[in-house]
Amino acid sequence: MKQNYIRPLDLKHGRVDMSHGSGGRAMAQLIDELFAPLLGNDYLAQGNDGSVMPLPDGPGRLVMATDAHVVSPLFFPGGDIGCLSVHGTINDVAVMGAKPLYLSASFILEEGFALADLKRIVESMAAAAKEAGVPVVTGDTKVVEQGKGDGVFISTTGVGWLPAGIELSGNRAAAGDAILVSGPIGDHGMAIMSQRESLAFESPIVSDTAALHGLVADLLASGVQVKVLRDPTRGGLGTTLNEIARQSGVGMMLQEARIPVQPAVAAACEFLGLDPLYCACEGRLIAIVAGEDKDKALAALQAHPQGTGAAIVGSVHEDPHHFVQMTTGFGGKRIVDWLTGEQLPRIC
Amino acid sequence: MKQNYIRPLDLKHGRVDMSHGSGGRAMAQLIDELFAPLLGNDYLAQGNDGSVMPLPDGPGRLVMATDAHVVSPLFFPGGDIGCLSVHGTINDVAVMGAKPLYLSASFILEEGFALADLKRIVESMAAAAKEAGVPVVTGDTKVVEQGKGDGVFISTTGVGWLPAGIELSGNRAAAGDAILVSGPIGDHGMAIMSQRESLAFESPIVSDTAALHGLVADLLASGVQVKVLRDPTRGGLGTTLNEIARQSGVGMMLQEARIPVQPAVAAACEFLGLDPLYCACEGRLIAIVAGEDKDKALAALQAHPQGTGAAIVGSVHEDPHHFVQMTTGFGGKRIVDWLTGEQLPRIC
Amino acid sequence: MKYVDEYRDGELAQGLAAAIAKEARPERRYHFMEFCGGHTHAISRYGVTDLLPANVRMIHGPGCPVCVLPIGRVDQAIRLALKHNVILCTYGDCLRVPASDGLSLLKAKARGGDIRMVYSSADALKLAQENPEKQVVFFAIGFETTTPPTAVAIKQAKAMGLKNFSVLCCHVLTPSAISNILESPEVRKLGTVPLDGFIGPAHVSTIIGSRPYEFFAEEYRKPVVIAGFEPLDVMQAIRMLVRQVNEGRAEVENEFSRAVSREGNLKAQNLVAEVFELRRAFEWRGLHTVPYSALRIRGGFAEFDAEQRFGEDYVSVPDHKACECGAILRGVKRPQDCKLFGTVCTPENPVGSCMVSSEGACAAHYTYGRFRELPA
Amino acid sequence: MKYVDEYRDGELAQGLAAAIAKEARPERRYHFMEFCGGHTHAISRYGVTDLLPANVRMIHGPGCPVCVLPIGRVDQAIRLALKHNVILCTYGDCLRVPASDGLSLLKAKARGGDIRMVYSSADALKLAQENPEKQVVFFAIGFETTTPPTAVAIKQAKAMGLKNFSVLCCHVLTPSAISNILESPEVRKLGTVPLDGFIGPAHVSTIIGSRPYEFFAEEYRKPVVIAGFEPLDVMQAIRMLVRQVNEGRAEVENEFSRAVSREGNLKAQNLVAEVFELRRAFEWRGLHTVPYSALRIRGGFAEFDAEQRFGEDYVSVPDHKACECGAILRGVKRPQDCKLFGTVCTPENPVGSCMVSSEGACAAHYTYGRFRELPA
Amino acid sequence: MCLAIPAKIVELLPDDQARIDLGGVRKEVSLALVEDVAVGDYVIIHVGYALTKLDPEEAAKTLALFAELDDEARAAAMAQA
Amino acid sequence: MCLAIPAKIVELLPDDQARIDLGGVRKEVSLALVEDVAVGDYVIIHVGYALTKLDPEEAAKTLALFAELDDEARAAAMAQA
Ligand code: SF4
Ligand code: SF4
Ligand SMILES: [Mg+2]
Ligand SMILES: [Mg+2]
Ligand SMILES: [Mg+2]
Ligand SMILES: [Mg+2]
Ligand SMILES: [Mg+2]
Ligand SMILES: [Mg+2]
Ligand SMILES: [Mg+2]
Ligand SMILES: [Mg+2]
Ligand SMILES: [Mg+2]
Ligand SMILES: [Mg+2]
Repeated sequence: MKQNYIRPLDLKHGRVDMSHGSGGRAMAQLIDELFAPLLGNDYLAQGNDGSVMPLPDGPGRLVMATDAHVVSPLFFPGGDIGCLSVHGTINDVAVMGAKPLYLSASFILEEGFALADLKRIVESMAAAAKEAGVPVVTGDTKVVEQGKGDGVFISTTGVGWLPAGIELSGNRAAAGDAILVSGPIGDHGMAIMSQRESLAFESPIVSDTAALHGLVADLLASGVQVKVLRDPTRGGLGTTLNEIARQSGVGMMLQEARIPVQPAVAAACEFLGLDPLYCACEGRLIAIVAGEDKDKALAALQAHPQGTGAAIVGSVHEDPHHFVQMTTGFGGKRIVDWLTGEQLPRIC
Repeated sequence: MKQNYIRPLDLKHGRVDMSHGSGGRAMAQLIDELFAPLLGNDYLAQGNDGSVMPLPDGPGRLVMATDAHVVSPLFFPGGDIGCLSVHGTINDVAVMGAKPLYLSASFILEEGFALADLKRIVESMAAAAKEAGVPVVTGDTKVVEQGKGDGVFISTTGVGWLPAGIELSGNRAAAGDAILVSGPIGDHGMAIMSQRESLAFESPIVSDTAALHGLVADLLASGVQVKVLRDPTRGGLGTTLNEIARQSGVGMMLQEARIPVQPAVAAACEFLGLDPLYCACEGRLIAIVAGEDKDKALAALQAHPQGTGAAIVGSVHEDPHHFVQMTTGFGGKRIVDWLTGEQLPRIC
Repeated sequence: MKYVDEYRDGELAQGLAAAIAKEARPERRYHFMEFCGGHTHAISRYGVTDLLPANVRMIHGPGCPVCVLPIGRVDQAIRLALKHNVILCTYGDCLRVPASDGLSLLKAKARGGDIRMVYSSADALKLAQENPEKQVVFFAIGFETTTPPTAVAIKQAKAMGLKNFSVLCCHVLTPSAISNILESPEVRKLGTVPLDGFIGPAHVSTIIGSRPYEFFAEEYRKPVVIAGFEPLDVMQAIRMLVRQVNEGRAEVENEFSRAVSREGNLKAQNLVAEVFELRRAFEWRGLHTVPYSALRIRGGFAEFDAEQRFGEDYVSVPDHKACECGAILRGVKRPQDCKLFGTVCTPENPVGSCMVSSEGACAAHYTYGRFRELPA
Repeated sequence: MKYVDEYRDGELAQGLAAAIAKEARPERRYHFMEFCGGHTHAISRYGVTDLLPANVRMIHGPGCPVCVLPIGRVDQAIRLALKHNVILCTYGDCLRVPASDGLSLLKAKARGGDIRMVYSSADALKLAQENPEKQVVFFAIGFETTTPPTAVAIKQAKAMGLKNFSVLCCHVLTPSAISNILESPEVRKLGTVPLDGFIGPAHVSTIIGSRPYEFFAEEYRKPVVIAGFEPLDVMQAIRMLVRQVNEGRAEVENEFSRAVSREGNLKAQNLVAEVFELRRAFEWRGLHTVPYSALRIRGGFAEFDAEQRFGEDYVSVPDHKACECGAILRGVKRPQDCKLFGTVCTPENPVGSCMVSSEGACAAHYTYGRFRELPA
Repeated sequence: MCLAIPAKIVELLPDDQARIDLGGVRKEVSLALVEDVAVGDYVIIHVGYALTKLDPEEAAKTLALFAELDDEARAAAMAQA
Repeated sequence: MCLAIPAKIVELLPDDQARIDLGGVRKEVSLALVEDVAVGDYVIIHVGYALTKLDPEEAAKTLALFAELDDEARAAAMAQA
């Protein structure tokens, strides 16, 4: 796999900085150079949002995915850390093609956190779990001293059931495939941004946070040859596509004009000098499907209430450099690179 | 289920304080009055360290358990947060009688944390996972700003496979059962204590942190009628037995003289005015077995290298108050109550 | 543990129990007050009550420094933490003592107060050295045992010229509390609290010696036996008290002679005298305002007196109406006589301070002994 | 978005591209420098290069405030944060600029520095009001566009009587940088940097107006077209430059007339003049020390000058030996001419400042354009 | 860094502040650097300050210039597209 | 709160400090409140300070007292156990 960063991590004197959690190349490097080699096993090496493992019994396989949620602020337009922590993990199970079954939740509470806020968060979590039909079956709670946490962190883990025959993975994209997104990008990231103390702006933007397993099930049921599914969270569409391009060893070409972006998100990006391609979604799906099936895939997505804004945004081709490129709305061409550093505050 | 706390949580003006994470009654109340009713489902209601759920296919069931690890200091005699986070979750799966299969790990890193320390921790985690034969198959990493975390928090989730026929639960203890522990108690809690800046003392105490699924497997294989298994972590033996007494609706009688405590642990407790009954273990097993099988159970535990220090420490009887009582080494009787507030610093 | 384990021996306990049972006259009742929380704790923790005959009853006294701390003192500490933003250091047990407005130091900490548990006054001093930009206040509570270490810390702070260290001094005096109980109407006039003798303090006495108790023995004709905090010490002291009662004696006897002399620790006494002086009056929980019953920091060390430095005066606050801590601390009532015991008031949500420390009568009874009242 | 979307229209772009292709004479090459990073960014972000004929080449100029910031200035800011424990506020792009000892503001933050990203100088002021116990320093960088907001903040701080707010002033002047390039041996004597004209700043010009460029057009016989930062603005400016070259003219033309006048914003100019005065000299990365090329805070506002308040003097630090930022900023080299480009130096691990901001020539080329050099 | 964007004044606020709108996003900015702005005006916003008013007539003129292509160029453009 | 415990002095340290041992646990304590202690002595430790030396002879005497039961009491004890 081609490395997109050159200087190795300084494991002697280096320190964690904010960029290591940004979803960009610095984070990928931390995983590739520290976590993966040490914990190394075939499941982790799949490099997907969820891992697929066999069970002692039967042909069905287990999918397992985990996410730590450290979003700030805890409550944001369209959601809060509670429902987000349910959606974020269900989606990582769902994009493997699995049916999400069960969730676990571990809470790290900061001393002094208001119980009323905790209650709102757990209520939201419960409602999200109920709506998704995926119960939180086990949990844990720890309390840390004030100044050693930030209100509440929630780590959720999801397990799902993957029937025989479904094989999705970030390394299955191939030349000729089409790239789709299920709706406008960047809403979640911008909903969070609008609440940042130092940036605060008023906008109609609400987070797109949602559980996607229903949409995924419909897409899979449509008979389309699906190669890769992924939710463009931290790092946004741009970084997520770069991850897939690297995993699959391919290049991609996007059409900027076809990428759906809500006007308010585009406007907020202009204000802040940001690029919607790197703004997180928490309820959007990237689907890479066989080129011949792209219209069928689009129709399947658009038929679902969560996919009405779906679009075909690009295609996959051969490229030894694994570049994700884009024809700009202006008519030129450019690279869509990995996110550098920290474009966004903590959003998931 | 009898409530051992009377005043309801103040969900309007109350705040999280350190006692809510201590493993004692305040934490039980937070779970019973906030988490459980909101997230309510039959699996969570099992009230065990891990939950048992069916799978779409076959007679085998899934066990899932999660723990947030926020131990301070991160490195302590006999271990570190890395191996602890593997053992702690494996044990919660194992005490359900299941074979632990896979782990997930979510890391919350504090900006500024030394990469060299992170590497040591992940190495230790990897070694523990390898020794236990339970791979970390998926993970997540987030970074929070300095002063909003504490070096590193690790939440792990484990899944295990529970063959048909094994039914262990905290609500299965019955009058006449015997209570065993697999070795001396309180080592982990005291190993942590000895490192606390304000208490620091020198001692030969090392944490007992270890994965117990091998010991559990041997005990189950011995043919003993096992009712309940649990690892006495936060809150120690005293609190864990109270949890089980409440779940099962029984009383217990311990023999203080039979409870194994290492001399150095006893001495450190004297110094600090603590009770070893409330000091955490991270590699000890509580086993509640049919009274008639107690010697067989003791033999099975003692035959395993992790159980050489095992002992029969008490028995279960009927008691509408669900008191855990103890005949003191001195000859009197007393209650062994739930832990109140925070006896220990963050230990798991 | 040498000098510890021998004093907890279960077999010797059986022997002592038999001796007490034999010596206690069946026709009469014996009421002894253990002054100290340390004894209360030992009695509960080891189940000593089970080894005593039914006609020997122990009454818990006011010797728990946490229990006698009035609400207003904790309020003062909380104000220092929340209003003056000091680093407030204190011994662990103080953290949960209920204060005004539903607060406690623990809850004040959850509201942002920088409140630290320390093991020693020396740790508080160290915190002051390590945090030169912050004011560090040591919330000093305790009887004569705990006062000398505070004196040492203040002297060291002065020697080091520390400008950010001070002490909220709440040190109190054992003999004043004993006098107060013996002078109380219930004991002296009404006789509603029968009191046949005292178990005298263990560690307090290592400092003040046994001599101060001689006055009580003589003046009030009450036997006093100074005893160690191990359960065999307590039983032996009970046996000695039974004997004194039986023999009509009222003397000071010293069961804890391995650590307590008649004179006490003169070096410690001198240090305390150098740094502290008597307060004219001090409010105790349960005993109200007791004259000359506590210490304050002498003028020469005024800069280390947190009350002076921050101008946070003590404001008296009445206890919860239904809380019987006061009566319990005077030996007039037992925990189970309080309507709130075990229902509204539990160790998790203590209403009164006696439910906080495991040396408090209510907490000790709740945590270790409440099975005795309940039908099986 | 009105006044935005119209200037990004792809169809109009095709028309302009065709017009440029037609007007550019095939027998000659055109070399234009876009002075501003804003233009550099627009060219890369929208792929403008793909719409230009091969004989029209754009040269990136030194108009990126992050790129021209010398290492020593970032060092100064880091010392304020780590040594003086101030809250150091700065615009986002500064955080990753490499400084001495392998540090950057981001890494200094990870080492405990209280470093905050702000959107506006007004936010820094607010932080000072909200943290009266801390010193707040605003690390002010930028050209004439960004200077007036800093002036407003300093005037407000004075009006409010703030005692904990100051500014590390690194504001620099556009005309000085242009002079410096035009006076450079490569342009003036050696002719190794062919320069047929300038695209003049968009937002800087809203403040200073178009008049300052008239000197360059006259004195150096270089055409200047002031252009907006939208891609059609850039293309139109290129077309206008091609025409001037073809017609042998060297004038100041204003493509950005919707926002730029000849005089500029007099109110802003007056505010700047009131608060700031010329520095005798200032070190720029790449251009070395340039006389009268930057501003410092006037004596009347000295208390708000962080350099004076903390006595942290500027210490010049040489760039990384192999880094070609200097030559790139002078238009002498291109990013791909640097040996470190894309190997040792990447946006994650920038060696020079041109790899930091997306307006920097190296970062823009790496992030948006490096596919052009590689075999497919 | 000289990032700035034209936005419409939708409300004048006390203390020389105004609320502006850009594609549905609203934000409070300072008018300390400009004079005589009214609701409905477009201003160029940079780091929370309006730098200057935008002249609608000049904007229209510039747009018109973009389209001012001779026939040959237009034909070339068509061929290319 | 008056929690204190006898421990053995195993090392005298500068600044009036000593290292004590209790059942294998060692800790540094202050000797500021006591005089003439030597390695091997037992002292009673409270909040990090030695309060007093422990007298081994008196300790032995007290222990002996505990066991000083007359035959009748001993018999009763046996019956009870
Ligand atoms: S039970 Fe509680 S309220 Fe009642 S006397 Fe004891 S401490 Fe006070
Ligand atoms: S690639 Fe890096 S090292 Fe080379 S000139 Fe650009 S910034 Fe400097
Ligand atoms: Mg995940
Ligand atoms: Mg996710
Ligand atoms: Mg994902
Ligand atoms: Mg747990
Ligand atoms: Mg915080
Ligand atoms: Mg668990
Ligand atoms: Mg566990
Ligand atoms: Mg457990
Ligand atoms: Mg993740
Ligand atoms: Mg910290």
